[in-house]
Amino acid sequence: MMSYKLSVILTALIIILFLPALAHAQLTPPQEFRAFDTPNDDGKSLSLTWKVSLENDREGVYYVISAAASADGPWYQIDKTLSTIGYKSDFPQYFGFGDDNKLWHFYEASKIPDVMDPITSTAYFRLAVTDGTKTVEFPNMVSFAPQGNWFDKSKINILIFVIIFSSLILFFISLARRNPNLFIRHIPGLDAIEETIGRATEMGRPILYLNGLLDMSSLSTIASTSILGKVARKVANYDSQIKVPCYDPIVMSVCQEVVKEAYAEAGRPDAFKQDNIFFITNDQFAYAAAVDGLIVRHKPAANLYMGYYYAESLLIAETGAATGAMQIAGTDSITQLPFFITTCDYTLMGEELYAASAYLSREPLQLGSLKGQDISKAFIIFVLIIGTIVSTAESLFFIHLFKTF
Amino acid sequence: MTKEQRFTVTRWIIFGLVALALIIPIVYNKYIKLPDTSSRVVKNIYDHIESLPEGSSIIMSIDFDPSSDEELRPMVMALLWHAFKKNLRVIGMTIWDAAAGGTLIDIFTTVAKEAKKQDGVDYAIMPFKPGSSAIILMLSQDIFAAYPQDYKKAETRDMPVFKGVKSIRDMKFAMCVSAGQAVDIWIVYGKEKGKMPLGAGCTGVMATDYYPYLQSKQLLGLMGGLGAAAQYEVLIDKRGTATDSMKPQTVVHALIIVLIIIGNIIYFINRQKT
Amino acid sequence: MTVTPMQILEAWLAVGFTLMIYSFLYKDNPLFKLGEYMYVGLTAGWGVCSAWFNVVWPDLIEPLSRVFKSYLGATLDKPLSHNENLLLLIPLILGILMLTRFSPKLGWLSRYTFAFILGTASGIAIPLTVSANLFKQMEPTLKPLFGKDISAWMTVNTLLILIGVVSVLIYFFFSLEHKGIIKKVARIGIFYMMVSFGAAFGYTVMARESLAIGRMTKLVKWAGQDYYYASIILLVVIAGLIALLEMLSKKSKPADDSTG
Amino acid sequence: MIKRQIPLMIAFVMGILFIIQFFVPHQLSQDLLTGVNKWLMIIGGISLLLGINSLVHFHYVQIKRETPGWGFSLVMFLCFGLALVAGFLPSIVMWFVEPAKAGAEPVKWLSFIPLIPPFEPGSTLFWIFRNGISPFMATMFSMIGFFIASAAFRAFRARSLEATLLLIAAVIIMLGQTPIGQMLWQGIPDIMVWIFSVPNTAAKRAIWFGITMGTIAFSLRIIFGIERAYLGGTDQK
Repeated sequence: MMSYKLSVILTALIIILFLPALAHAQLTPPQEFRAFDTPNDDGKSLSLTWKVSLENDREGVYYVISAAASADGPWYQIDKTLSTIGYKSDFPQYFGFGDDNKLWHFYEASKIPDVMDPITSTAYFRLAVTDGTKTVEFPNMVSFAPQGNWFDKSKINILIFVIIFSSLILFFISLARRNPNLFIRHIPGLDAIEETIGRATEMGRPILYLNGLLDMSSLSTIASTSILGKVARKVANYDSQIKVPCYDPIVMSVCQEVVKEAYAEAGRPDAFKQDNIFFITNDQFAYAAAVDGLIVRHKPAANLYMGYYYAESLLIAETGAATGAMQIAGTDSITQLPFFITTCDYTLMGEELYAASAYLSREPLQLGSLKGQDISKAFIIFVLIIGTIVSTAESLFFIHLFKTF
Repeated sequence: MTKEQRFTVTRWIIFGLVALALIIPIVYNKYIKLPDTSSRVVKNIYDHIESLPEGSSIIMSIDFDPSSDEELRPMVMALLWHAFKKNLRVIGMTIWDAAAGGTLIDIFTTVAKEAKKQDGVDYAIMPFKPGSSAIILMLSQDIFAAYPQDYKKAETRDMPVFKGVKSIRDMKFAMCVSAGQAVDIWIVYGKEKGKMPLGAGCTGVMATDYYPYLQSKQLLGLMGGLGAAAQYEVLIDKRGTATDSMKPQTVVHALIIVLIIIGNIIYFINRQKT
Repeated sequence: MTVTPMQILEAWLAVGFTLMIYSFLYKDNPLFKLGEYMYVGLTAGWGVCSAWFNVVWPDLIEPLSRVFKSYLGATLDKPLSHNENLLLLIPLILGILMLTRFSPKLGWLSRYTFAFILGTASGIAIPLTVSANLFKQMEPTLKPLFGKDISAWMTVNTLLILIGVVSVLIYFFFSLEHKGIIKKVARIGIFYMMVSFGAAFGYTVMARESLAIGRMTKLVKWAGQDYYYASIILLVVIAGLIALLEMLSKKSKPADDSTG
Repeated sequence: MIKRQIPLMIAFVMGILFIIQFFVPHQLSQDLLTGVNKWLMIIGGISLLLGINSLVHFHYVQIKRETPGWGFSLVMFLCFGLALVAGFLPSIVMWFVEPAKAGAEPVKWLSFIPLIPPFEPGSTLFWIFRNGISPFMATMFSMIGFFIASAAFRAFRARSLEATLLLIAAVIIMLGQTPIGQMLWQGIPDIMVWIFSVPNTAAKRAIWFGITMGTIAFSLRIIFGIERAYLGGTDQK
């Protein structure tokens, strides 16, 4: 029994050891050479595949790919690739994670517009295998016309999660329409705003509001302008002043619109001063210098920093802290959070910035979206725990699920 | 003194101290000596290079442009000097277009001149090739397929520096110094397929993102910014710009720590009073 | 190395500007204000030039005028590229709608542009944030707890990361009141965040100080004989000016500390 | 209706369009994305007029009313004008010179202006950037080196367990960054690596997850017109 096993192993060893030597003598024509449109692309490339072969795939052997614009040639060599690289399994974004992908060579022909029939946009390919001395060709040529694709299948996992989260949030928004009494916990930084405005009025000093350093196409800035609306409304009620120095002219325009409307809603449109929302310059540190000057000269009672910040955060917030102003910051810029935490009285971290306008408005639909956000986070926690268990069981399912290309 | 005045005066004192902590070590740089220390993540790289037998091949990927030069050049200079001193054979390459000319070629030729090393024999510089991850994948199979010629259009196959080397699998060490995504690409493609020990260098701010890779052993060592370069300069006993700038750094860091301690002492005294 | 007169002039300018800004560390003063206003003026001018020469002219006016020329049958020096077409009228119109804000009556038209920008930004953000933030962070979090290459220490760390992620996420729940078990878990989340913020703060010190060192090194260099002691002379001049201005302002209005 | 409904519709259509765009690899879709990004830059460029108007108006009022310190506003105008002239003059001169170039004599009295387009080395605007703007920029940036010390002194007090953790983490990292750490104890650099790879990684990831959810919810509120502060209306109708 023992010797039988041994002999099998020995035979296998001999085969493995001598196979390359045996194969060295000959090259076989590549098998099952195919051309097709590259999936998930913009229509600029074609894909070629052929079977992995034991005889050909070894050191010193190359596959030679030639292309032409018509079946009659002329043929151009477009590439010469190593026979030991380039498998379908290297491109899970096209072919998924199946095991049999290892059995296929894959080549993406991306520079084909030069060798394409200008009318039918078809390209023709030939494949040969060479070891430097001898060359063997695949008997037939293949052809295909590339197309732009309308759906990127490699992003289907992202699509699924976008749909899950969006529908959760939209569902809770619609639920809030029917049942408007939702519980939302206290966010101390936001509760402090009201008190701050009152204090500013008593001291007869203005409130300073910054929107961060990004333009209007950043969500942090949009969230910030929307918080400004709620703050301005309270400011109008208290008959206080709000100053908004801006870094971007479009943000300035939106802020003017938002504050004007807030004053109108508070029934005091005459108290709105457009000049209080002004543009400084769109240079990071010149803006910081000007805001610093503004803080020390006008000594605002409160400074509100909402939006996205870079290194200037500490320059501004530390100057504000030195004047003794009440400071509330809100940012989703993780790198600057430590500096706001150390210099401000309250800091809204990350998603609290996005929740702030909903919290301040107390509108049921807005609060509903917060509830939806919570359920989505609960879903993430669930996936994290299940995913860890499944990964521990040596399954790659979740790792593949969250793969992006 | 009112509370606000006290506050202002404290700030003046702090700013004054910081200014002194910066200026004095800059002016009297020569007279200050820092203790020779090194962190394990940096020393791992040094120890590894130190342990390599003479004539081993290593590859260095230099992936930063002139804007990060001040922070990263001293690091590469020190590493390269060490490798040359150990008589290793070094292949220089880049997967970042902007690094190819000025940075890569300049650093290699400068250090090689100083160490009296010969192009093609002791080191070689590869030209920039587009397709970052594809290039590294190819390197793990056949280095001559990726780089048939060096930057001077000389055939790489004929070079003594490549003797006995076919792919990065035959290399004893790979080091990527980058100000962008190159380290990630080297971890995913180079380490995965090449299996050689991989070290990384990056700007100080980026370093924290790579610490998890040390924990998971995908990186042998990590050099972040000038601080790491200074440590390396000490290890190879060739002190340069990084060591110089570490002196004011150390003094300022010490000052801030002392300030924090004083602040807490004052705080506890005040709390005891009330 | 010889220093050219131009380099000396540039050094004196740089030293002057540097010390004007640093005077803010003492307190707000007219020299800092002067520097600040110069800086704002120069960058605003630079910004206008940049917008015109890098965006509006090459990306809008030039291609659009070429499009119109070709419609009018004029010969062009090179054929129209595929992004030179009448679609460029859209940003032109949206830009002009922004400019209606100069008129109080038509100003509301700018809302169309706002809506365009905000809608686009929101649409781009949703799939991008899922792919770039959620997926990119999720993949490395899902690590196996045990296995043949996994030491006990790694298991502990993987668990600690998992606990941290979950507890910080719990802290952010808006519809759960922070009391009872939730309060305890959320507090653990805060601990994680505090360690993280403290570490990031401590880590950033070096990057920031290196800039200060860079500036100081230059000042020290410019204090040398080659530059006619620019740093030293200007330091004395600026300190003297500030003291003088302070004395003058104290005389004229003793009780008022605001400089306007 | 045209003041409110149409903007809401524009936001909805653009929002949905760009969610779909992400999943479409077709050339048209790629062109749409790059095109719209360019459009946004163009709109920003045109809108700069509004910003400049605001800036000029503010300082003009200062000068006209002779408010204390109006001289500073004058300096602002001078510097603003200087940069504008440096940027535009070469192009304007070239505009006039170029048509006459064919055979005509170069205009001599203009030769002191370097006819180099702005944003290229050697141009006057570039010189202004290097010697007027960048010293200010570098100095403002370096001032953080001073502020970070005073912020650390004031904020890092062991008031509570949370504040103590913040303080300890900061001090350990500062020690680990310099040779002092190792002089005190060999283990400090290892603790530093651990802090960054475990608690820091966990906290950052969770904050990112939260931001993801916040971004999705906020975007949906804009696309579906629930969040309409930018239209002025803050109330749900």
